[in-house]
Amino acid sequence: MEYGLLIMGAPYSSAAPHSALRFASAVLSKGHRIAGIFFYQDGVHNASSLMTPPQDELNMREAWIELHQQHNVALDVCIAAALRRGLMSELEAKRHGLVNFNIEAPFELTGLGQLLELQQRCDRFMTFA
Amino acid sequence: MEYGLLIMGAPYSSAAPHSALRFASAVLSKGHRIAGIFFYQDGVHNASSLMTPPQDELNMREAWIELHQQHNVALDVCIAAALRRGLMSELEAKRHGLVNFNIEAPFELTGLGQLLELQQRCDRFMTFA
Amino acid sequence: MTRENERLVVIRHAPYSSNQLREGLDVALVTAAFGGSVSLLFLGQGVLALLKEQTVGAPGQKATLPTIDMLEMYDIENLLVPAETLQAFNITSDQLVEGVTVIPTSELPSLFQRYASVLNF
Amino acid sequence: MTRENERLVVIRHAPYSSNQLREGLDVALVTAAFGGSVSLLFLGQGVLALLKEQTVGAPGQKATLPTIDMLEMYDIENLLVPAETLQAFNITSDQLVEGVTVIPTSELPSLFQRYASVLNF
Amino acid sequence: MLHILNKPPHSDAAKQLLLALSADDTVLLIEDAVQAVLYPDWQGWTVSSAAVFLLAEDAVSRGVYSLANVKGLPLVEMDGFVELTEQNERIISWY
Amino acid sequence: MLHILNKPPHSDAAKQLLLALSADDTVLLIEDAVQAVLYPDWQGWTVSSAAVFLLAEDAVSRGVYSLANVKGLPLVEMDGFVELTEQNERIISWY
Repeated sequence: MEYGLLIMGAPYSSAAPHSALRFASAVLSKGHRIAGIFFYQDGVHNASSLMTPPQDELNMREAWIELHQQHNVALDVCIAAALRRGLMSELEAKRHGLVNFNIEAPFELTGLGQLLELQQRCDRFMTFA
Repeated sequence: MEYGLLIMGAPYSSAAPHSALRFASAVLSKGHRIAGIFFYQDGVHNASSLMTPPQDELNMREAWIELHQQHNVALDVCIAAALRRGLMSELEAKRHGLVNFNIEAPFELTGLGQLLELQQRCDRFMTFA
Repeated sequence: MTRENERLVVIRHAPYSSNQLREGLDVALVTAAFGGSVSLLFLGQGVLALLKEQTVGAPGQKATLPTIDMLEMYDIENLLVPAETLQAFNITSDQLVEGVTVIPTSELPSLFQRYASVLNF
Repeated sequence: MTRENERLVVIRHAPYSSNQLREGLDVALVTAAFGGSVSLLFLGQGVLALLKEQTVGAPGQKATLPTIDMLEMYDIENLLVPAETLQAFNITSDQLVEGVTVIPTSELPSLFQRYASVLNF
Repeated sequence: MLHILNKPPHSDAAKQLLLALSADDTVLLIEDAVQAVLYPDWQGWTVSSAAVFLLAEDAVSRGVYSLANVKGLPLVEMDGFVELTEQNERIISWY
Repeated sequence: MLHILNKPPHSDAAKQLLLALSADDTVLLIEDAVQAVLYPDWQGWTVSSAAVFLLAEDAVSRGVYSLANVKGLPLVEMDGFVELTEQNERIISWY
């Protein structure tokens, strides 16, 4: 089956990303596919390339990237929720006259339409918040 | 009197920064001083120089900087809470082999000792979370 | 009990205290903008978004009420509140904005069964 | 009712579900590391940090119990829980880690009056 | 002592505040705590002789200001908030 | 329909879930919701004929696993969580 996930909690502040990651691994190892993960609300912080947890804690961003690399899972980040919270790609940074940025591929900034499309396309759609 | 504030909520996700900012303005206009503001837990997001809210919403980081410039309020950010959540200064970025950064002066990364010191030094110490 | 080809967006958080309410409403607005049909259900703290006496918040705080007023322009006319929520908050329906439908609490289970897509905010 | 030159750190959030508990304990540990005297009060959800059967969480999730065990090394020996919290959670004191003092709920107001510095997490 | 509550009147935070309250303490309700206006029988209005105030601008933004006025509940402006902190050496936030 | 609850059993989210529950729905308790093990009289255990499961690894990390076992409550591993989502076309999270 095709799964889609909506994640709305930030790493280190919410258990939602941890639960979602564990669930995603279990889904994939049962032979299902994950079409995409959409990061919304405080979930956009999962994409921060400046996230630097202590050595004995999981780097959540790296875990998502591994999921993308091994299973081709799309990692979409809501652009409006991201900009407000201080997360932007190089392109958006330029557009706003900023030098620094903290969203990089495979994370993609996108609109809410992508979330609706993901929900419609998947056999199963789940929220972790 | 000398006030110290502890802020533990993120802008746009919590009302705490708004309440703290309004309170700070009122305190200052009554002739008191604010010795320092300490940003901890999700409050560290207040310092993000990449924060880009829509035009009709307050840019909370700029509001804190204005407070600093006009009233010499120290803006301290807990370094451990910040790094974990993807907030770092140029110095910390270099230390971690990263190019980008999103904490700049007048915000300063510092340790929890600074929080304890602030609480002891002030006549009034308040938490907004 | 047919599954309507409609989205149900559930609003469960209060205005101002977080962005959850606003970003939930945004999903409803985008659904409508893409031509989809959407109903809004207000549960618990979410009902506070419907109090008609709300005004703009403190300086720099964006109010919720203008977004609620905007729903009609997007043809989102199905604003539902269960009677239980009003009772729990001691709110009467005349304290709410125009166009809210109070539904019997006992209809909530069938309401959730009826929609193909439900998003809880 | 003297105001002890001590800090009271109040832990009110559950382990794992947020970082609030961990970052609250960090403040207690740093207070002690700087030579200050600190007491910990566990209220509501915070009491769950004291359940002795807690183990490490899912892969990558850091457990809270090792930090609780560390408190003693920092000479933080005053771990307080009001009886009301235990009752509310149906928890008995033998389910908790060693060294917790159960205090009568009626003593909470005077406890808060006693400390010069209180930090609520 | 001044207690500041910013969560709804039936939240865990509110219950904990009520357990910690001394008779001569003061309580200020801000943000979501102004919902207490909707509950005439909220324990905080009666549990002790503590004075309970509401932050006016939060009552306004959340649509309960006129109800608070009708009920004669004590509202303070932001200046009054500052005065409460001047009068109380120690301030505890419940969130 | 599968309902996933991750907040404590007396939270607003839990109350809302119980109002929305149909008799043949399934409930999975994860994260903070595993605290329901501590409350034998929680409404969720009795309110309908809905099946209620606990996520084992969250019960373990939060120290209520052995109690859940003693009480004979239905625990599922992460594989079982996936199976519940296979069996239910629609999944609603309460948080």
